[in-house]
Amino acid sequence: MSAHLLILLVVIPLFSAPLCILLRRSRLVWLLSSLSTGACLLISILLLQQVYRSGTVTYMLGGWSTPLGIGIEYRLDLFAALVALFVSLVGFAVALYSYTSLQKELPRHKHPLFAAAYLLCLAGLLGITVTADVFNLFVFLEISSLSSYALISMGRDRAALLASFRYLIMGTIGATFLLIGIGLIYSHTGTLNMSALQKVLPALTGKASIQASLAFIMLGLAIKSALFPLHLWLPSAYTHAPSAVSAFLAGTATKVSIYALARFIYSVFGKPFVITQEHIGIALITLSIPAMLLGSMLAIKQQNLKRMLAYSSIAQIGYLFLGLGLSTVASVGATITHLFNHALIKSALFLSLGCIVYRTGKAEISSLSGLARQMPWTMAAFTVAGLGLIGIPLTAGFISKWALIRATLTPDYWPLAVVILITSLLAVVYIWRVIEAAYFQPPAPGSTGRTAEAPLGLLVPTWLLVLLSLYFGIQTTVNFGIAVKAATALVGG
Amino acid sequence: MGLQESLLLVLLTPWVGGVLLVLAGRWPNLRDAISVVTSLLLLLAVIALYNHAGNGTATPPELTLFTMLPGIEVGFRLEPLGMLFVVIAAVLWIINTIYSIGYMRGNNEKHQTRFYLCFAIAIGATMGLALSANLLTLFIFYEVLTLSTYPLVTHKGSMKAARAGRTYLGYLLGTSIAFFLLAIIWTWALTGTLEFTPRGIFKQDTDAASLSLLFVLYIFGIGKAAIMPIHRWLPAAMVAPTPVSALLHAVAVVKAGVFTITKVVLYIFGPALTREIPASEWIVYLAGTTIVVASWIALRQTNLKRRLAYSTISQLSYVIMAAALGTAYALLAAALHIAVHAFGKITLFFAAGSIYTATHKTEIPQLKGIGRQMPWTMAAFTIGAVSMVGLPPAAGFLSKWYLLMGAMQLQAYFVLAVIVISTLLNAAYFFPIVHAAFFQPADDDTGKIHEAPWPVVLAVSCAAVLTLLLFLYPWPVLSLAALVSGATP
Amino acid sequence: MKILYLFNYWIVIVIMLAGLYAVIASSNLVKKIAGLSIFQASVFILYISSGKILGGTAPIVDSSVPADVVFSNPLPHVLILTAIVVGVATTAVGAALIIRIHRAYGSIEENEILEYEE
Amino acid sequence: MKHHLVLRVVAKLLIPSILLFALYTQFHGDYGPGGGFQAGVIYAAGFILHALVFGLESTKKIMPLWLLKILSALGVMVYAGTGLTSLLLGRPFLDYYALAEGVHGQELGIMLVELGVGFTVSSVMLILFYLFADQGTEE
Repeated sequence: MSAHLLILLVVIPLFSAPLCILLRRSRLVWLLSSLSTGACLLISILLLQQVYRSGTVTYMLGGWSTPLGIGIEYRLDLFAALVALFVSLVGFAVALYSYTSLQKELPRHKHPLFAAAYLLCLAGLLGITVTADVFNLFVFLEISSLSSYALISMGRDRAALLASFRYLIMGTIGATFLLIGIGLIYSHTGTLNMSALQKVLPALTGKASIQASLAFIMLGLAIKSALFPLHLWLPSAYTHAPSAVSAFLAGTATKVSIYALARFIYSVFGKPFVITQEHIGIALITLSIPAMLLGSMLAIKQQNLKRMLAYSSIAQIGYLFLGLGLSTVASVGATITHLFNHALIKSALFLSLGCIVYRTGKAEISSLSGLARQMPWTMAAFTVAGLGLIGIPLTAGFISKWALIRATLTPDYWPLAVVILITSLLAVVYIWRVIEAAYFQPPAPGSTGRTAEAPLGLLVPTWLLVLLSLYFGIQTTVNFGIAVKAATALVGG
Repeated sequence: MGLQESLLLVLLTPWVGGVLLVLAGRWPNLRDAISVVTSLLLLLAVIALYNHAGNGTATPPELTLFTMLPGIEVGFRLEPLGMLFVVIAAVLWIINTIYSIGYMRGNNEKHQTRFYLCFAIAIGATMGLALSANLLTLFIFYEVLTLSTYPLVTHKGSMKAARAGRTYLGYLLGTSIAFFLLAIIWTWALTGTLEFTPRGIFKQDTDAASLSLLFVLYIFGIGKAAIMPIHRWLPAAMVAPTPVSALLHAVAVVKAGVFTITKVVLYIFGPALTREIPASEWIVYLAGTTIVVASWIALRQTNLKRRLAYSTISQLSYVIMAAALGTAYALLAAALHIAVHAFGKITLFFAAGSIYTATHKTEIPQLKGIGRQMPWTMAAFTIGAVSMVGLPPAAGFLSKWYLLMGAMQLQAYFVLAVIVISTLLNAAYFFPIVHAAFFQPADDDTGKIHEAPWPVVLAVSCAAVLTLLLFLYPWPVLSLAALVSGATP
Repeated sequence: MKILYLFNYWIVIVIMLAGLYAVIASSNLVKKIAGLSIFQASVFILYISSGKILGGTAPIVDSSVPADVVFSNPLPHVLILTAIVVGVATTAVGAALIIRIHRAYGSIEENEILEYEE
Repeated sequence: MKHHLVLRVVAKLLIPSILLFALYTQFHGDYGPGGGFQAGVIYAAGFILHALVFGLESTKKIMPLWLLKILSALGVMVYAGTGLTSLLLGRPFLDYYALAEGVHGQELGIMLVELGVGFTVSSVMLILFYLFADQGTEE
């Protein structure tokens, strides 16, 4: 069975999604989605071990082999295994969380639909990580995107609909750009397999259409991963989506797009073409700087906490692109580390925010006054995860910041270290606003009754992620050791 | 008990005590008893460790918890400077605990359990910081110390306290993230190690410009040392209850700052390299300026605690200046001054808090004639003041003496001038208070003023006596400081 | 006339830009979705036209077909069928959203909706 | 449009042949052009024509929404189930050789998969039509 683990990673959620619709009972559906995401988590752990021990795992769909160019190959290397691990980890936590969280956000008869869309989204994201075929990657990207449009539109207020619609427009344009790029590559090479492309493409880098396809693909995926200034869809999408969805998408969706971008740079086009010849690296670095600074500054200005975290995500995406743009082993390693850590931290933050929304019904900073005394566990989770976002030692965020700054400390790029540090100082400001409001302001005069602590169904998954973010701040073999190994394999020397 | 065990015991005692006192939070007497017992146990553990360190074991005890990043472990190692700091903190914690009980009860402060818990965490962090084996471990505990003292600074819970807390956190967290962390990572990038190594870790061929910049980054990054212009958090933090001020100024926080600087000079740069770096000279000038300017500002304050705060800023820069000079005597002075200032300043703060508890007076002009009503407190205050100015028979004399020796050796006339001017200024802002307290009649004799609650008075007296004892029997501290610097006292 | 020889690409470009223009310029949400569909359709043509081989016949392999017959490449069709499905799904989701937006706001003009949101 | 006699008669004649053609496309798909997707769309078109002529309500009586929802899910499960069967038989996912000997396995596999696709596509198309046609009172 272990030979087929790779495909099960995608098939399990894909198969469970229609089952959810057939089951129709809210509790059963929840059980099913928790079980299947749990199975995904287990499989991705096993796969990571397998890949770590014995190298890249490949799988031919239907037993067809590639020479004809039609066999669809699935391949999992360390990088992909790591991404699959955190996606399924966040997926599992959010699946647990969603049952209680949705009670107040969605009418009961829609729960099966939610679970189906959620599982499809997870299947799409996991599919992106395991596929070795660029067209398949597009299909999985669209599976995840389409289901995420549906998920976002399930938000409570009507603004969710508009947010979802705008995301749909932007996302589809991005995906279509990707499709154009893939089409151009295919018409020149006649193959869609990544490793085959990697062999063929270097000889074609002089062709204008290959250069155009690079441009289309980079642009398309930059839209999907919300790189500044293509981020405009992101804040309102995260703000108005149901809490569980915000947490899941913030932790995984943009991250996986960045994974796909890194794949295209390093495993399809190749570093000599993208970075050395076309200077995409400089472009990414140039865009990442305003992403970090403006994202953080806008985060400070927000009154709505979900929006604040969304802008903070834009800043963090800047970190990720910075690492990709520098394109050394150390910097890409830092990006992979940060992908992993930030997924845990940001999801934990959104989940704890969801606890607050569950009890108070609002995500405004003004509704937080004095909440720490009434919801101590929730606020503690938010605080710890927030410290992780700032990058305080012993949290996972510290590890990624360490790796990133280490990567920028080269004779040419050291000013970037300063930008990173300024960004984390700004993170102190916006996180601390929340902590101060919750811990030090007296409860607002309007709020009469005591707000109860969030139910266990919400707290357990939240703390699962929070504790893991602490664990990975101390035990860094997975998120740093393996990440550097993966980067070495990806960037090569 | 082995060395590692006693090391572990020192590290864990405060935090275990913290957990216990939270569990006992509902019964104030039990909780306070646990605080006292924990602090006593910590002292015992420290004494055990001290005995081990003192009996000439060749290899210092080491303890590695886990590997955080490849090549960087979170680990602890005993060395003389750390031992010195641990001893000071442990001794002062006991006094401070006793004092806190009196103060917190005397002023009916709220959230006392949180207060004691944060206090215990801060002490535990101090222990970890003092004993850390490398810069990363030190940085971790440095940040834990910042975060755990934040609730203490904002203890009053008013908007003013929150604002002060913001300043406090902004300066400390900001400088540590922006400069200190950058300096650490840069150091790691240059040398590939962060272990504290005698005579430093930098290779001979590291270029002077990078080293200078690094040195400046360290000095500014360690915001707890409060060198100007990053000193503002210290006066702002004066809104905290007095035991917290004592913690900040004497026991842990600022001491952690200057301790870290001394440690960086000794074990990262190495004294020899420090003397060579061009930046160290500028840091000496900056520290000297800080000393004089902070003293001048202190002179102009009318609030007693604020005056003490600026006095602390100026005293801290003595340590920075001494460390940046980098000669054996100067380093001896730096190590010694950490101890000496701790005892002197805690005496002064306890006295100020004692006055506040008994009379709710905070301004200096209100203190006329108070010496007669509160003789114990004001006597202790006088001893503290004498120590600050640097006169015998108080401990302050010792460190100033060695600093003068170090300066003479180098013929650093700037340093000499700074010491002379600041001594005069110190005298100018402390002695009038003493004079007014004892020799001027009180303005209003209507309300009968009594001494503060007995735990407060006890703690104040203990601190004052210790300040005197440190002058008379300086050997335990002096020997450690000598080991640190390699100078013969 | 090399430029005209590549007429299929010119058509693709014209359709693509027309679609994008509709997405960007119109405030009506339905028109936006329509523009998006047109935009996607241009890519479909791009794929399909690249699969055509001049003189090639339908790629149905049979024992009766002689060995030297040139086939058109069927793979772009297969791929684009998937992309069409994706496109249809996108349009459907978009249309469903528009219906719900209409019910929630009573309008499908973006600038009017934004006024409600103020 | 119930009163348009011509339409009704023509539709009654056309609908069976549309459905039949859909079935032909469906089951011919493994040999020639055709397949589940095309068949599903044609099949749905037959019902849509029915709805256009005889009204949505009467179509819903024949093909209720709940049934469509189940069918759409079922189609995906037939597809995935086929793949899983070969997986359970110890071969790669969607390896049709696992289902039966030689070419028969291929035929069986592709037929089942296309059947699943056909189910899902036709029912999803109809669901979409239903939702848009009555302005989405149900979702």
